[in-house]
Formats: sequence, structure tokens, C-alpha cells
Amino acid sequence: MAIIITEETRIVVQGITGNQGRFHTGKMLEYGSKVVAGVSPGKGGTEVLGVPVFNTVQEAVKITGANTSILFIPAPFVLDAALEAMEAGIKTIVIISEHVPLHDALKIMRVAQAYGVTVVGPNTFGVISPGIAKVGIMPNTIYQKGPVGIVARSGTLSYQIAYELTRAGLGQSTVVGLGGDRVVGLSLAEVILSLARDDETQGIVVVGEIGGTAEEEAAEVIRHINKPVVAFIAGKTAPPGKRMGHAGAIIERGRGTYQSKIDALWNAGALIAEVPWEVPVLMKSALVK
Amino acid sequence: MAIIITEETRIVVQGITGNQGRFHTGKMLEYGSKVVAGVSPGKGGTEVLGVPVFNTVQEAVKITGANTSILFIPAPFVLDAALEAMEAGIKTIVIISEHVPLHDALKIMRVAQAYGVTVVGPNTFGVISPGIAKVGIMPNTIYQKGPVGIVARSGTLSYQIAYELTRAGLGQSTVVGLGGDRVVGLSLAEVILSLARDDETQGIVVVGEIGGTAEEEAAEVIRHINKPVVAFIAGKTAPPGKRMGHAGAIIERGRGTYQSKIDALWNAGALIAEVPWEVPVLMKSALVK
Amino acid sequence: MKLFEYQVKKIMREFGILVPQGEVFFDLEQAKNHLEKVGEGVVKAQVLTGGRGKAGGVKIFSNPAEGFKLAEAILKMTIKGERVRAILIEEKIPIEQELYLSIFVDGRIKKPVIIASKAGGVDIEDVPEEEILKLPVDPLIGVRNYHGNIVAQKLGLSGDLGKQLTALLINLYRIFETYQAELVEINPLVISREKLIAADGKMTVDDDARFRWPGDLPFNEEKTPLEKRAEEIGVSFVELDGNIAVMANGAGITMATLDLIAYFGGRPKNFMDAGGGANAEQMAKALDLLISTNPRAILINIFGGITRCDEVAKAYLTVKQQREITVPVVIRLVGTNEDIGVKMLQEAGVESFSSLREAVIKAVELARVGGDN
Amino acid sequence: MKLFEYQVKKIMREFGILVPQGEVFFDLEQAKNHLEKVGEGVVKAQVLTGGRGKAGGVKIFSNPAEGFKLAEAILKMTIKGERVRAILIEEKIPIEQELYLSIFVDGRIKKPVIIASKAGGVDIEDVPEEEILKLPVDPLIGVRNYHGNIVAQKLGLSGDLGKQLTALLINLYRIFETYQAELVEINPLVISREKLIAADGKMTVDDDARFRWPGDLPFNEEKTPLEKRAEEIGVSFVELDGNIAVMANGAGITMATLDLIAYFGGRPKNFMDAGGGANAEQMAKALDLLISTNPRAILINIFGGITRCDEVAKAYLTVKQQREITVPVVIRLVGTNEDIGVKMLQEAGVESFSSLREAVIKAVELARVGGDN
Repeated sequence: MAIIITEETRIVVQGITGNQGRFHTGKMLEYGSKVVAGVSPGKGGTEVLGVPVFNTVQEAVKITGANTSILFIPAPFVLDAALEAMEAGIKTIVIISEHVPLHDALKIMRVAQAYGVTVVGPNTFGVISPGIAKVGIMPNTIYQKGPVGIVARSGTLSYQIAYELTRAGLGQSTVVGLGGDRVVGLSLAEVILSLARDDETQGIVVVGEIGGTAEEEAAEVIRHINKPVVAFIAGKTAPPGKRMGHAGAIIERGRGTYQSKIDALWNAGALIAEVPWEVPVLMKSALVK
Repeated sequence: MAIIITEETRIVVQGITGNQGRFHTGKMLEYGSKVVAGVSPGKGGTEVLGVPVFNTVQEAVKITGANTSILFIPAPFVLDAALEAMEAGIKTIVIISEHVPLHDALKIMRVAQAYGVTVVGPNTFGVISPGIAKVGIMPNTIYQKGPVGIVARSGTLSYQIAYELTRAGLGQSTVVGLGGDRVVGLSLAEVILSLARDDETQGIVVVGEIGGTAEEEAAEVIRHINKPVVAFIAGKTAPPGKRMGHAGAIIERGRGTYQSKIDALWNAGALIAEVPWEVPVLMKSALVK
Repeated sequence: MKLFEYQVKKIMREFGILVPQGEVFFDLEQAKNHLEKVGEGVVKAQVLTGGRGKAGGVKIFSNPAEGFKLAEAILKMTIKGERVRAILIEEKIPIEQELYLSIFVDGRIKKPVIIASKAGGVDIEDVPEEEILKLPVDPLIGVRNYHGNIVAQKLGLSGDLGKQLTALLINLYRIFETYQAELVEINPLVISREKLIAADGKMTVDDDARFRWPGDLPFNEEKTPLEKRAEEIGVSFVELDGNIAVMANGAGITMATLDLIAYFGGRPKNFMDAGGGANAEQMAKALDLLISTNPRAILINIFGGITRCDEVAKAYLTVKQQREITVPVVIRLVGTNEDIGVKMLQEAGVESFSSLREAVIKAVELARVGGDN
Repeated sequence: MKLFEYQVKKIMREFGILVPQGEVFFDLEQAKNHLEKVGEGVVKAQVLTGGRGKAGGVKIFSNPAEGFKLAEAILKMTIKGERVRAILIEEKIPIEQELYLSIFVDGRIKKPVIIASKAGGVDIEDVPEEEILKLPVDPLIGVRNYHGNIVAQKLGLSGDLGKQLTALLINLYRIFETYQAELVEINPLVISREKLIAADGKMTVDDDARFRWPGDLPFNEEKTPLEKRAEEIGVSFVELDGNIAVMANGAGITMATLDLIAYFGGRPKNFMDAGGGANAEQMAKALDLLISTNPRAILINIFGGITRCDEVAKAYLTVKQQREITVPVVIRLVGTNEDIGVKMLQEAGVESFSSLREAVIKAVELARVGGDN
């Protein structure tokens, strides 16, 4: 079945007429994703790469049956776009945009909770269920359908790990990017739980990094699941207190360190990869057992 | 089991130190209701009629396990009190207060929906499950445990009907006052559905009035239930366009007339009482069948 | 409370919504100079009821003399029983298209709803459902740009007009929230020289939120002296055209009492809803007021909940002591402190009923005995 | 971005929160007159890092001469690597009790949380959990009176102080929302002569919401010239103390690259996160900047997603054409347009890796060859 993105996923691209929206719509179509609609106020009635463009999400949903939205929207307008999608009945929203104001993210997540909507991101590379569809901006070429679910806090590092897995002959069920911001929708623990319940997933790879306490909370979940979990955590040698590109990577107050994450995951029964190319090795040996 | 108010109901009175709060706390206690706490900011640590008073609902819930709140709060502060109750984990809120601003009621109902909270009122006489408990301001003496559920839009008229039923030997399972405002929590249709599912309820009495379209919507529900429904609708001779005491009773635009309500209910299979004392007669004959 | 068009338009102007240039006048003299100045335009009766256009309350004039004549006539009009209290003299604007737009509180879904239609300038009730957009608004989120996009789409507005619509809609919702409205309506919203202009404006504000209205809105609704007096006492009062005066406690029971009077062949003259928890003093005053309307009979129907029967008895006995009551009074008392109340009345030699049926029949009978009308 | 205490207190004052009287000075001369005037008080170093008290950055003076001496000393201080940029000279207030109060964004529950404790004036991390109230706030509802009641209760404030607390908390939340803060903190919140006074104030505002901040907040965080240059280019740059310069795309992969360099015994000198989708021109400038820091070796690790490998190759070749590159550069290219990028490099005689492992080993080796340090 895969998680989040399935055969039933019908995608509307919000901001389809922008550079990024147009480019990644093409890439998603190439991958076989069902991109059924685009939204761009004032551009309704036109087409982008054969995809019909609507003025409102409401109309897109009504006419095309879209149920999943991906946002390529300038940060200040993401709140509006996400609210519009939720009110129009969209049930999964993937927010690619970076630099979304924190307070806007709070409002989005609160409304999503009230509406029963799954939000991925902001500042995520998206979600891919190889062989089915991708709703995101990850490269099309590195994934392969298979038994390993990946959940990652950062994009490029997860590409590296997926690449290593694929090269080792371990395909993926679903790969989820949580997003690099302080407030994001799906949490590490939630995705791990979903993957644990997913029939197609046999093993789970956690791609974490220092900062925050997501990995420590995920450990509490990992303790209770029956599938092997392999974790790689970046930032072992990162200097304390330096911003490593995004806010999630601030080490503060002794929490969220490399060691506290490794300890928590190890104690919960996860296998720890010290370098990225150890991930497939550990997963293979765990799946054989 | 009864509905809304059951054996598990543990009541916190918000505004317990005011005149009304104090008076009706006494009446509820006399009736046997489990009033476990009162809330009155700044009066925490005192008691009212033996009921401990707290500064906050949060504390009252934590210490007494209250799950149901009744509000005797001046109208301008009802929004705050209701939000406080919901955030503190209260799952049923009965708002007695009149003249709650309409926009505040909108916000309360929206938050209640998000939190999964049942709201009765505003401007209601409350709910009573005879023999179990009452959360409201209805007289203690007119009810009797029995098989008839009553749902009413107005208070005193429902007292009259309950009185007639009791005198005729027909007790009540639960009596629900919806509240007389334009925006209230539970709707006529919702309560009818709950009563239809309630084991203890064998027949349902609808006490309606002109104005609005609640009875017309309720008719859609009545069509699908197996228990007899007897309806009495007030306002047959009310002059169009006159305010009959509260906003719910404005007849406008030809909708919500006596005739449209009677027709809808009759067509849905309800029995129509032309005068209040016909209600027990019709109910008795229906229950015998 | 309903607002007059001129009040609504003043508010709209303050909130950045375009309205025709215009001025309100409460008497003819004041209007005269203005009519000379503008030369041509529209005279519009200021009333709270709808349908003034059909009643001749809106007229176009093309010279000051004509304007003066129209203003004079309209100021003297009574529309659906409501006297015209002012006139709005407005510029006449060229109309390319008429649309409909409103926000109102939908009690069924418990949300504000935006109503929009291309069919403006007519009664929205007469427009077929499929030509009307009903867009619910989450009250915790309010109206945002995307609502504007959806409405603009339905109204067929694009480009600059679409942007104007979005801005206007957001402003309309600001008015709705600021004035705690139950309804704000623009009908017609006209397209005139590539601008969206509110050619008319209706608004009902929530009396219960009066303390939040910005500034002081005057009380618009006219009350009769009796209604005013009742309001002072703190009860609600409605005049009808029969001969039995009714006092009851609560809207539902009051209506049911009127129905029962009719059921038994009587005719209510007026009624008073003493609501929940009126005290003896209030009720005595209310009773005094009822007596002063010279009914053939008075029916007091109290089912005590918050209202206590002893207070009702006390009120009646107080009035009886203070003045001679020549009109027959039927008292029906049930509920809270019924025993005390009934006993108080008995001791004073006053009969009371516990059966509603019997009380109503008695009142109808007494009114009939009292005379033919 | 963190704000200085004096900025936070200015904002608090504007929002009706009581703060001690005080004035900020950026040089000693300006402070002199003020010290003469006030006679006694407190000199407080203005830095963005915590722990200035322990570092001697807060001192009491009881006469102008003492104040001057302290001000002079403090203005010259460097606290945890941060030079003192200003001093705040404040009145000394009598302290009856010290409390803790803050609002911050809790990413785990995705809500603002009010943190309150009776244990003020100390590091909140050192206060036992059970002495701390954590009260989530619904971001669609905000802070209301009842939140104040709950917090006042926990802080043991009743009567007038309880009311002050509620008002203060609501104002604090207004600041939190208005400035789009991640954190607003008052530690200690003191009770002084029956008033609640914010004796210190910390605030971190969301850079991504800069366009919403009212007025112009100055950029507070000091950057090195290299960091400033990187910011101009649009990449993020951090200086470390090793000898291998790293350029990668994305925070996670950048950190992982540093880890791998350490894993194979190398030491990163600095790193640059080119993030998502930097173009050839940006990357060429970034590379130029890296070269200018004179590392022993440069490791470029690109996994192309939005970033395209051909753009990376183009950037490298552009720089190579424009200047002599004496430092060895190891390029690892995988992902979007990998084939094109690799071919471009090959044609220019530049080797590239697809294996991350081999690339890192090579870079560490080259840095070692390049010298002892």
C-alpha cells in the first residue's frame, strides 16, 4: 500500500505557473504521478504541461477530484494557500516552500488538526512512494520500489541514503521528508508508526540530525514496533551553537545532542549506522534475520 | 443509559459564587446531581454549599475529575469561560447564560467542533436525565424517570409538556433544552438521533416553535427512526415579523412557518399535538402499538 | 438591530468600500441647498423594511425642482407601516452590471456564510439556488484572499475587478466582525466605470454585542410608548388587536398561550414575555402596564422555573392593593414555590388555576362576557 | 534573531508592561551625564548571549564615579566571545520576589507554550519539572483571561497581583504575536512595591517573518566579514578551525560530510551550505570565497536534487578559468544532470567522484599531503 502517497493520490499543484511549480510538475509527471490540476489565481482556464489550471483549489477539487496538494508558493502566502486547500477538502498537503513564518506554521498545523488533514513540511523535499508516485522535488532516478521505508529530516542526506540503499538492491516503500523547520506537520514518530503498520514496509530507516528532540521521541515509538530500524544521525562533529543551515540544527542546552539521540535510539533497539553506506549493510543483515 | 447526562456526569459550575450559580448549585445538589466543583477566579479555596471552589477550570478538572460544565457567567465573559472549559478537557458544556454575543457563539461552536466537545445552549434551561442528574435550571419537581425523551427549543413550554407527561404517568429518559439563540450547540436533529439510539428512550417528544428551520431539518431525521415521535409546535397564531421574546422566533421570508413545520413533521411520520395536553395522549397510544 | 442605508454606507466608506456620493437629510429645508448644488441624482427613502423601491421610495430626479418635489413626497411616506425617517440624496451612477454579495450568520452550520450571485438588484430569494454561491467562512480564520478568488470566479470577475472584489470582500468581513453583524448585504453591488460600487447596503447588528460596536450607533427601531415602557421594566411586550392581555414567562409558553386562546375562540390583545426570573417588583409594574391597556381580560400563565410563583402572587397582590383592578384576571400558577404562591392568593381571596386548559377557557369566557369586542 | 535587553524593554514598555527606568548608551561619554543625574543604579552589559551576570556584566553602583568606572569596564568586556555593544543604565528596584515567565513556540506540540515558575532569577533549565507550569496556547485563540488565572495560581499571585499578571500575560502574548517571536522571556519577573516588573527581558524573533515586524529592528547578530560575504552570495557559511573547506548542498548532508571528514581523520576548516537550488553564478562566487580562506583542500559534495550537477561543474570551470586554483579540489557529483556535469569536468580534465566515501578519503589525504596543519 505504501503510506501518505498511494494509488489514490490525485495531486493539485498550488503555484503551478511559477518557475519551481512548473519545473517540478514536469518532473512529477515524468515519474508517473497523477498531477490532475494546478492552481494559480487569475490563470484559470490555461494549462501547464497539459495539466489544467484553476483559479481556486475549490474548483480544482470539484472538477478533478484532487485530494493531495503540493505547494510551490512564496513563503508569505503559504498560510493562505494551505488554508484554502484544507477548506476545499484536500486531505494531504505537502509544503515545499522554505522560510514560512513560524507563526503561520502554527496556524496551519492547528487548522490541519481540526480538519483532519495530514501536513508534510514546510521546507520538505516531499514524499515518494517509488513505482507509484512522488509528491515532491526529490530526484526521480535514485529510488526503486522495495521493502524499506525512509523517514528523514533533511533532503539531500536522505537522497544519499536512498541512493546507497538502491545501489545495494534495497528498494523503498515510501520515503518521507519531514521538513527542516521548527514547526512541521508529520513528526518522526508519527511516520515511523505509519511505516510500522504498512504491509509493504519491512524495515525502517531514520535519517536524523542533531537539534530538537524528534529522534528521542521517535525512540519511544521504536521500542514498540516489530520491524528493524536503522538510524543515521548527522552532526556528530557539529560545533555547538552554530546554525547549520536551518533552525532545526541549533544545539541548545545540552538536549538534542548526537549522543543523546544515538543513546535513545540504540536503547530502543534501533541499529546505528556510523556512516551513510553502513545503512544498507545493517538493514540487509536485519531483514535476513 | 439516558443521553448527555449519565451516571458518569461530574459537574463543575462556572460562576458558582454568583447569585444564579449559587442558587442553582443548591437545586442541582438537591436533585442529586454530582456537583463536584465550582470555579470563580480569585475565590479558589472557598466552598459554596459544600462544593469546593477553584480559581481555574483546569484545577477543578485535575482535582475533582469534572467532565461536564454548566455556565452561570455574564454574557460578555461566556466565550472565555467556554474556551477555558474546553481547553481544560471538559467534554460537555451547558451554557445557561442569555444574551451571549452571536459572534462569540460562533467561535465557541467552532472550537467545540475541533475539540470534540458537546455544547448545549447558550440560553438553555439545560439537560435533565430524571433520576440520575440535572445540569440546568428546570424545576426539580415536574420530572419522573421513564421512557420518553424530550427535546425542546424553549424552556417554560417544555416544563409544561413534561408536567403533562408526568401527570399522565409517562416519565422521561432525558430532557434537553437546545437554547433559544440563533446559534446553539446541539441541534434538534442531533438530539433526536441520540434519543433514537438510546436504550432507555421509547418515544420522543419534540417541543418546537416557529422561526428557523430546525424542525424541518429534524423531520429528515425522524423519517429514518423507529421510535414514535410526537411534536408540539408553538406559534400557530403568532403575528409574522414580530419578535416573540427571542431571535429564534422571527418569522421571515415565508420559511419556518407553523404550517411548514407541521407539514414536514407530519410527512416524516411524527404525530402532531394541537394543544400541549394532547402530547401524552398521542404518546401513550403510540407506545401501546 | 437593523441599520439604515445611510448608516451602512457611512461605515462602508470608513472601511474602504466604494459607495455613491451622497448625503442624508432629516428634513426638507436642509435638503434644499443640496438639491440646488447637485442638480440631479436619486432620492432614497430611509426605512428599515425592505421593498421600498416597489413602494415608490426611490426616485430619480434631473433638476432641483423635481428633486425637491420628490424629496417632499418621500419624506411624507409610510412604507409597510414604517414612516420614512430621512432621505438619502445620492449621485446617479452608470450601471454596467448588478451583482449580489452578503455575509450572514448561518445558524444551521454555525458559521458566517458568504452569499454571492451574478443576479443582483433583485430579491435573492427569487434567484435559483444554482446561481447562488454559498461559501462558509471558518470564524477562527476569517475571510482571506482565496475566498475572494472563489467569489470573483462565481461572479465572473477577473483581472482588476477580481482584485477589487477580493479587497471589498475582506473589508466587508472586517465590518461584519467589527460591528458584530448578523448580516451585511450589498444588493446591488454594481460595476460602474470599471469600479465595484455598493449601490445599496443593509446591515443587522447583534444587540447582544452592543458593548463592542465602535462608536455610538443610535437606536434605530421605533418603539411605541407601551413597548418603551415595557423595555424600561425589563420585559418584552407586543401589541396585537384582540381583547385578552397575556402575561407569561418565556417565548415558547407565551406563543403557546396565544395559540390556546385562539384555539378556544379568544383573541389576544397584547402579550408580555416576563422571561426568566423577573422579580415581584418587575412583574407588578408589568401587570400595571397590562391593565393600563384596558383589555377585556388578563391571563397570567406562569410555569415557575427561575420565575418563582410566590413572586408572581406577591406582584399581583401588590397591584391589587395599590389600585382597583376592574378587569378580570385569570391566574395560572405551576412550578417553583407553587404551594406558597397559591396559598398567598387564596388567603387574599384570589382564585388560581393549575390547569392551563381551564385557565385559558376561563379567560376566553370572561373576555366574551365583558362585551362584544 | 535575538534582541538586546534594551530593545526588548522598549517593546515591553510600548505594550504596557512595567520595566525599570533606564537608558541605553553606546559609548562612555554619552553615559557620563546620565550617571551624574541618576547617582546610583545598575549597569548592564548588552549582549545576546546568556550568562552575562556570572561573567560580571551586571554591576550595581552607588555613586556616579563608581558608575563611570563600571560602565567603562563593562563596555570593554567580551562575554562568551561576544563583545559588549552597549550598556543599559537602570534604576535599582527593591525586589520582594523573583518569578519566571515566558512564551515560546514548542515544535513538538506545535503550539505556543506559556512557561511559568515561582523560581525566577535562575536558569529555568535548573528548576525541577514539578515547579514549572507549561500551559499550551491554542494559536487560533491566543491568550485570554483564564490563562492568566491559571498562571497566577501557579505563581501564587492573587488579588491585585493576580490581575496584574493576567494583564501582563495578555500583553506579553500581544508582543509575541506582533513581533512574530519564537521566544519572549521575563526572568526575573519581580514583585516590587506591589507591582509586577520585568527586570530582564529576552526575545527571539522569527527572521522569516521580518516583513511583519512593526518598525525597523536593526540586525543584531554580528557577522564576520566572511559570513557577510556568504550572506550576500546567498549561501550559509560557518568558520571552524581545521584545514578542509567543504561545500555541500543541504544542512543534513553538510553535517554528514563534516562527520565523515572527522571519521577519516581530517579536520574541516569551514563549510558552506549551498542549500537547495543555488545556480552556477552563486556557486562560483561561493567557491571563490572558500578558496580565499586558504584551506589545504576543498571538498565539494553535491547530491543534485534541485541543485543541478551541470551547474556545479559550470561553476567550478568558471572559477578555474578566472583564477589559478592552487588548492586541491575534490569534486563529488551525483544526482540531477550528473552525466552532463561529469562529462563537462572530464572534458576539462577534471576528475570527479560518485562515491562519497572515496571523495572524503581523497580530500582528507590531500589535506594531509598539503602540510602538517
